[in-house]
Amino acid sequence: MKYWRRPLDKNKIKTPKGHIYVIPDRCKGCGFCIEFCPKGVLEESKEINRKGYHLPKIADGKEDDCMNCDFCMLICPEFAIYTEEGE
Amino acid sequence: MKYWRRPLDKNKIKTPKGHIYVIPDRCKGCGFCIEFCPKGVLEESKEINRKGYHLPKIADGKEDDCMNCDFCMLICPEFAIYTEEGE
Amino acid sequence: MKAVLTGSHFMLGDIACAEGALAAGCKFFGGYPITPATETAERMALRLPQVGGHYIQMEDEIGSLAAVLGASCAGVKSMTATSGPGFSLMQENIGLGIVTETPCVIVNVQRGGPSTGLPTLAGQADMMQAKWGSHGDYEAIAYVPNSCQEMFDFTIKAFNTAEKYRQPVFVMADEIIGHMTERVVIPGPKKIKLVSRKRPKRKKNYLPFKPDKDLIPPMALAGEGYGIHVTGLTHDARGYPVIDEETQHEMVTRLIEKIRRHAPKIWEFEEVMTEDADIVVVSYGAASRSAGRAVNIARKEGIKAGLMRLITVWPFPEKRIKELAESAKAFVVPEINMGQISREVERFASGRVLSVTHAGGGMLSPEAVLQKIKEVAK
Amino acid sequence: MKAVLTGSHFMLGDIACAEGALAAGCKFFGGYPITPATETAERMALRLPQVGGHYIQMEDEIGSLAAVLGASCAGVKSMTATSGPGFSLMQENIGLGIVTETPCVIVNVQRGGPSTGLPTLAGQADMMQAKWGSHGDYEAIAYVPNSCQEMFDFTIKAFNTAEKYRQPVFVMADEIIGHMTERVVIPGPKKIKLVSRKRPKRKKNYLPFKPDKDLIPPMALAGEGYGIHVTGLTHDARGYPVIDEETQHEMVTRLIEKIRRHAPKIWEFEEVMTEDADIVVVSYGAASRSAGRAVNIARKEGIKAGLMRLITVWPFPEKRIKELAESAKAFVVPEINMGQISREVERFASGRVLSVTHAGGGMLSPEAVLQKIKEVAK
Amino acid sequence: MEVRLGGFGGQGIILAGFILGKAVAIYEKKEAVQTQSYGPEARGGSCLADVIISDEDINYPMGTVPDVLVLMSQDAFNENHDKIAGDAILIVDEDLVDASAFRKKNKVFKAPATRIAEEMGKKIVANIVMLGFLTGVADVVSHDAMKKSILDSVPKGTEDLNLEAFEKGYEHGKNSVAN
Amino acid sequence: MEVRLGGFGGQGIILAGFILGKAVAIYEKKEAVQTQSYGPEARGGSCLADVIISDEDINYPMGTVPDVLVLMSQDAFNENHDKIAGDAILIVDEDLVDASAFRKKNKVFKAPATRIAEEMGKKIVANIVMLGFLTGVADVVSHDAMKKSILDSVPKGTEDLNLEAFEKGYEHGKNSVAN
Amino acid sequence: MSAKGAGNEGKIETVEEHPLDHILRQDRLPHIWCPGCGLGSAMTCFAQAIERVDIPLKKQVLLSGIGCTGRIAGYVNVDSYHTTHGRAIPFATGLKIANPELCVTVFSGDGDLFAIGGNHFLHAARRNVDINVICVNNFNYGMTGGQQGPTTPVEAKTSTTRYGSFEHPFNLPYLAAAIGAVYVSRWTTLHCRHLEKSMEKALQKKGFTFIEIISPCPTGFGRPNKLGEGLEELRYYREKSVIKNDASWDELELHMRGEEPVVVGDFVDTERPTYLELEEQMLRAKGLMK
Amino acid sequence: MSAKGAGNEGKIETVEEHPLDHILRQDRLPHIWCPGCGLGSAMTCFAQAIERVDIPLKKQVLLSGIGCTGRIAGYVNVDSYHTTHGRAIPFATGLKIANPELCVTVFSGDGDLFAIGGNHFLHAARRNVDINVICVNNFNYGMTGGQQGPTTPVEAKTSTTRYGSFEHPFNLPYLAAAIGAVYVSRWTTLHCRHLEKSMEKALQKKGFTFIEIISPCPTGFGRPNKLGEGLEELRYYREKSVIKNDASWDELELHMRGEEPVVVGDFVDTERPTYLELEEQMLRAKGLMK
Ligand SMILES: Cc1ncc(C[n+]2csc(CCOP(=O)(O)OP(=O)(O)O)c2C)c(N)n1
Ligand SMILES: Cc1ncc(C[n+]2csc(CCOP(=O)(O)OP(=O)(O)O)c2C)c(N)n1
Ligand code: SF4
Ligand code: SF4
Ligand code: SF4
Ligand code: SF4
Ligand code: SF4
Ligand code: SF4
Ligand SMILES: [Mg+2]
Ligand SMILES: [Mg+2]
Repeated sequence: MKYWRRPLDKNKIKTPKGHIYVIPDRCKGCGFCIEFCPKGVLEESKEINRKGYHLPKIADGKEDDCMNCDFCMLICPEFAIYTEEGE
Repeated sequence: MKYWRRPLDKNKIKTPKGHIYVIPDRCKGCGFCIEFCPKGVLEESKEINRKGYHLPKIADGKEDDCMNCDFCMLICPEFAIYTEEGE
Repeated sequence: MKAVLTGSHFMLGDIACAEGALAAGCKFFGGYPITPATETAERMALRLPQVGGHYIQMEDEIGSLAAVLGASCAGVKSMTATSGPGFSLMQENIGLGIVTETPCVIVNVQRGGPSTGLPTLAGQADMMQAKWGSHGDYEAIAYVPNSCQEMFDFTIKAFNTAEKYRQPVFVMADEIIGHMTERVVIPGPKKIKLVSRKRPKRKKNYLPFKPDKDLIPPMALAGEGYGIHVTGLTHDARGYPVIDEETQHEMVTRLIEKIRRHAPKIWEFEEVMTEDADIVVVSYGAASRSAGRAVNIARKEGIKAGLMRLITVWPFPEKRIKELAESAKAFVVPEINMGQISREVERFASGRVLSVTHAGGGMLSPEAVLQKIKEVAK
Repeated sequence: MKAVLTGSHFMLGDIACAEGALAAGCKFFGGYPITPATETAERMALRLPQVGGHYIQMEDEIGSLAAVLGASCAGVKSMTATSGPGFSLMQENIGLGIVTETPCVIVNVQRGGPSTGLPTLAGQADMMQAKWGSHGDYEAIAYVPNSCQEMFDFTIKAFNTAEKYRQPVFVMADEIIGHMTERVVIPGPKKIKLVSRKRPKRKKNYLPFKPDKDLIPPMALAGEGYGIHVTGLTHDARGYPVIDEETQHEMVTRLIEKIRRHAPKIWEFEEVMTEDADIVVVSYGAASRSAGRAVNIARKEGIKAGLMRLITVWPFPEKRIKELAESAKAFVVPEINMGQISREVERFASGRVLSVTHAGGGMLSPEAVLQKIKEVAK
Repeated sequence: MEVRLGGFGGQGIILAGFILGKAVAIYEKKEAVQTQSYGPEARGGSCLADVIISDEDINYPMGTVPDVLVLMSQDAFNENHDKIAGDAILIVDEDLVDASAFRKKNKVFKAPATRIAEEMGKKIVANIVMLGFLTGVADVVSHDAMKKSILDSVPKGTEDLNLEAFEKGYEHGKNSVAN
Repeated sequence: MEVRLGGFGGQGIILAGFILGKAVAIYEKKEAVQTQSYGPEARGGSCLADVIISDEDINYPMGTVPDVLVLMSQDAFNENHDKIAGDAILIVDEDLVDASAFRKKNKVFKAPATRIAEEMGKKIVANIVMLGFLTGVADVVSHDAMKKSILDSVPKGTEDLNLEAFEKGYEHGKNSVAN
Repeated sequence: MSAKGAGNEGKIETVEEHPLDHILRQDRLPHIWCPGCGLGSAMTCFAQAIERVDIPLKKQVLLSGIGCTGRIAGYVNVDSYHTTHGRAIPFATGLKIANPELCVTVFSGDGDLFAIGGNHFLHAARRNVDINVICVNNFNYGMTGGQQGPTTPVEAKTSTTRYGSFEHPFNLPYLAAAIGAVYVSRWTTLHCRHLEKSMEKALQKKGFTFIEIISPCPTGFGRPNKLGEGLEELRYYREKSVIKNDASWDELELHMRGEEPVVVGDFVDTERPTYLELEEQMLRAKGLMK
Repeated sequence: MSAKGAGNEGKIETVEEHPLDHILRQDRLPHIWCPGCGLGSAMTCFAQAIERVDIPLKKQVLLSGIGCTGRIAGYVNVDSYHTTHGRAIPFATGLKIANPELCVTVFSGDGDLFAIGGNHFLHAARRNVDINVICVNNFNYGMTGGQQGPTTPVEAKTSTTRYGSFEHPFNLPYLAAAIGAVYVSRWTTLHCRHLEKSMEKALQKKGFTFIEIISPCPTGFGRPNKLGEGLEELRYYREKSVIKNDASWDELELHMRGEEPVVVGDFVDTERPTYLELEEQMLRAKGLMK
């Protein structure tokens, strides 16, 4: 049962780079993906969607930092963001 | 909490003698008092009550053995037997 | 804080109901939240501790009513408030309340049913359930408010009637009235007439279920030293279970007669222009506000319509309906259900009753009522 | 062991009920013991494992009916059996069964009520509860057996009707019939007509609550790959919750019409000497055996009495009662309750209905019925 | 024809009623209805079984006054002995019932059912002994039908015991009538 | 006279309706009924409050077509903008609602309620700002009655804040009419 | 006390009254319980306990649900409420909160308290409502004729488990302890003295207490399961029971077969604020109570 | 998968579809949950889990009772039953027994499962019915507007505990373990990855499994209790949560105040025969099954 003992914020597995996608009109601007991305890849953008919420965007200088860990996808309550293996 | 640890069948406290009373028509002959009297004072009598049950009686030679421990009273399901401090 | 908030208020129906209960002396609320009755519970949770009472949120509606009955047996005026699904769950213990003659008030703020249905929208489809929902024969008492003021007033009435006749009494509100806000005028405490259950005068020869001439037995409370036994089994005057036909006959007929004999005092209704009416509209609760408008329009159009608005739907005011049936050509019965109380009217006017139905989820339109009035007026 | 015990038996009513269920293909019983329905459960516990079915004793009656509905959704014919207190507890889930259109059979072997009442003695006072016990509007279907043979036969009918119309169907027995032993003749399995719920033909465009022309939607089962959603909330043809007036109207009226439109096919009753009857005795279940004797005696004494014995009390056979009301002078309605189905008769014959009541705990005496017949014959 | 059997829970009174009813309904092709009454809920205590036997359909199924009354406990005797028809017969288990309070003119038979059963070493078959006695004494049901019904109704492996009990009771019954 | 207020849960729409109704019913002694509609059960989402105001008894309490329609969310706008009387006025929160889809001839007012509230540092008082705007723009209720009603209805300690919000909204409203 | 008749050899002196008679409703006796049933013993212990504790009888209230055990409320001569099946605990909760002066005891069966009534038990224990719950566990539903219940051991025969029960039964003391009962014990009806003392303890203790009484039910359980009559079932307990106050929860499982012991004892005795105490504390902090 | 639009600086590439879309009923979205609610996160984890395990979607059945959480059955695109309040477990019990091939999960709220539904939970766990129960604990009844429930911490403010709650809340993992659940774990919605794995585990495990998900409810719990919006509540969990699989039951109490930790982890993982297995065993012994 070792698996379960892996602490939350130590996903240090070597993963390939990730490519991030968002479905803008689903986002409700909860900020979960932004706050809890283990690599701090995301930040709030100025842009708002049809419902009036601020979408996440990639933070300056973090363009290559996503490690495709899926965390943003899992925690997004709106099925609004996910990643795929990047280059 | 020592009290609770006193084993069931070792009521060796020095008690005065007991005098036994029975309310004949209540008895249903379950035999509890007879079987579980710690001093074996009681046995089944030939006598039957109005309902047709055999009452307990004092076993031969046990006339003075009752120690007024109350056990027969507590276990009797019919409120049919009890003891009092005897001579 | 005061129990009676004397003054003029702009108040939600559900809250007015809670304030009515407090004004009636209610000191115990056992409840389980359910839309659209939650605001009553929430108000009681806020207010009861201010007046020395207790609010307890039970694990479900079955437990809620059980706790309410228990508290009432301890001598405290008690109530619960729920909606359809919770009312269904309370049915078994309603029977217990009836048979043990335990006063309490059960508020049902009706929503659309059946089943989970329309939690936030209105219905009046639990009216027959109020009479027939528990197994066995019994008489129900149910008040039906049609304004926020009546949510206040009728909750007091319900407590008084429950105490007087020693049985659970229903306030059959609906989501429209419960979730509406209107002016509610709360009188001074001295102006509010309160009734408390009859109590035994002495212990000697007291039999807990031996009625006085009015068929109501005085009630001894837990802890007073009467050594009473109270059971949901068929029981005799001592309260002891006796499983036979005779005791059953005596108990059930007395419990039923207890209400039937006093029905003329319990019946309440309001009549508008019925004296000369050819067409009597019988309605209650939210629906009666549509009915009222329809009757007014009909009169303006020269149709002799009148309104009999039921305040107590149970016991059903048979006597008055019978009288009206003698002169009226037809009855129109608008309800926010598929035809429930219309069936009661039919019992006294076979073939002359038109039902105006609505499956629930909104207000009955005055036009629909008017149309039926016109139909029969032809 | 066989599911159908073909042959002649001397059998307890409750056991005949269980054998009827098995003959109807029932493979799941979820129950909770209660006098006087326990023997049905006990028989199912013995027999179901012999025929590859499952008996589960649930923690209460609410859970029992929930399990029965769940099993039915998995495609298995399912039932439960209870008495008044348990029937009261089932009311909320009866509504769920109605709204989700889940076929199942609920047997109520009625005892004396209200509340715990008379556990070992008979009553028929849950008849109105069968129609009105759950909140909201719906139509009920209830068979009422008056012999052990009918305990067997009507349980099969109940399963067939439940499957056909996709809704819970009641067998409203009573302690007298349930605890009576008589000859029961069980036919060969091939002679027993069985009905199974309609099933969807293809997945494409299948909407779980879109009815066919007969107002009944074909039923997809759990695990078949339809990806259905089933809810107790007001829902549209997809089964999705939609909380508005229109959807409510559509859903509730269809569910009600589903039964009303087919009522002429569901109605069953038995008439004896009603053709020329001045006085029609309307009765059902155990009471109808007293009624039958009373009618025979009345005829011998020259009174034109006839018996209409209801087999389905719900839907109430209005049409036939209306017809009879045209020729009959009066109706006499004997029931082991304080007057329930008599009220239904009154709707079609105001003022001409005499009720013969009994508070429960025993059989209605034929003499009491005869006396009322004579009273109106004068 | 109405037969009432009375006793306490555990004596097999209801089973006895069932066997009698079944003998009539299945093996004599007459009509029979058995009803019963219990104490609180279903947990035993005193109990009664009524069997109505008729050549025609039995509409009203409840016993009124029995033509044969069989009582196997004092309680059952106390509560039932005076509710019988004028020409009915009364049978009591002589070791369990003191019938001295019976004041009517009816014929009374004292059956040693429990004693016979005890002598057989199986007190539990006293009900079957009593059925034998009843068959021998009263004109209710044929010996043959009862035998078949008993064989159907008793647990596998106890058939011989029960038939023996039945025959013993039957003989005693026949003798009682002869006397 | 019917006023409909629409927005989403958390904006205080129901409270705004309540304050308006109370101002009328208690401080102007007219008749007022407030009704509301919710999402599923009571858990927020979009909501509407309707206030009917009359000099006579209000029998039928449901709104039909509003004379004043105040919308504070896009959803509320989408669902309600076309259900208004011919001579009604429409008020929208200009930062939350894009009213370009509105095609009718009615007079439309754009209130910066949320913006003003944000400027005050308390987004939560946007509803009170809007009430002020409404009072300034439409002939529904007196400034004085509204002030009293607000004082009654807001939490202790927030009276000044709310009154300020109300006054700001009121001024904006008056100005809008003047323009 | 009564006048006593004269005895003769062996024969016990016969009398007409019993010293606990005033605790019972004489006009309802004899009770309905079967010969050899343990319920009468349990009731005697309870009668003795309520007589011994320092709480006036008129302040004692006894409640029960439906079942053989449930009939006890009808026999004990204190204010008593025989409620609906499974609902004695919430009824008692309302009663206690409405009048905190009362000493409130719920005495009912395993089916009543743990089948249909299980949820109320959970919540009352969680809230630590100051009531005492005494459960007679006879491994079946006696009243309805001996069906399986939530305490029926695996493999046991009942009228609804003709092939043997295939449900794991509850471990009642563990359940009670896990939700927070402040006093938990278990005895058989053979342990009358311990039982009586436990009852005294429970009656006097603040908070939610729980006593499980294992009791013979010859009619519903003993006979179908070859434990025989009441006397034989008690003999079984004499042989198999072990007093072990520090037993692990596992040891408290009841298998009722083979060599498995029946562990009894006093398992929990602790303190935590009751529902009413916490209410008072909270309201006082808000200035709502002085 | 969808065609993807072109991105520009910082802006994330926008698309129209999500890889888990086929697991959801698209025609019912957006869901009704408030912004910042944790239910969407819990649902995503569940969607991922049922997609990953080796059980065909058509053999999966999802049930719920009534509540915000209860709506989940309406969004996930498998056969799903939205039953009455508190009754999903017995409904699931019947369904599973009638068709043992199905993989049956009950996903519902703390109030639904442990207030009104508590008894069914007890009995299904006791019987070890092979179903999975996932409970979203948001410390209140969200759907009805934020009232106290059986998990509301002492002192917490809800719309029915305006002076602070004075009831001890349940310790759900302990309760589940004490009755015999074969797998018990607890996570917050912040522990999405652990949660998703726990769900996979539960879905594949035989017997009664239980997962508690602690989830932000800004509307009903966060705001009234100064935990703020969903984001802030999650920050609180980041700070206070501790993974501790071998935690003592005491440590699993949730106080939600002061420095008390929120202990999460995987607490029980064991085996015992399921209801259907024991049934089979018993009937086989009697020759009723081959
Ligand atoms: C709602 C309801 N369901 C079922 C019953 C039938 N019933 C009466 S007592 C009982 C079980 C009693 O078992 P238990 O509590 O263990 O008591 P015991 O008789 O074994 O002492 C049942 C199921 C009832 N009275 N009410
Ligand atoms: C019988 C019944 N009683 C009450 C309700 C009202 N009700 C709906 S959901 C709910 C509680 C929901 O709480 P929880 O299960 O914690 O779900 P949440 O909304 O918090 O996710 C209640 C009391 C109901 N629908 N049915
Ligand atoms: S996949 Fe992981 S690293 Fe990449 S954005 Fe999402 S959370 Fe951050
Ligand atoms: S988690 Fe989802 S909803 Fe929340 S901000 Fe990120 S994309 Fe938007
Ligand atoms: S008091 Fe004790 S010693 Fe005396 S007879 Fe009774 S049990 Fe035996
Ligand atoms: S315990 Fe009581 S009933 Fe049993 S034999 Fe002794 S005296 Fe008789
Ligand atoms: S059935 Fe069992 S519990 Fe009930 S009285 Fe008889 S022996 Fe006692
Ligand atoms: S009320 Fe709470 S649980 Fe319900 S949707 Fe809103 S945040 Fe989520
Ligand atoms: Mg029991
Ligand atoms: Mg919750």
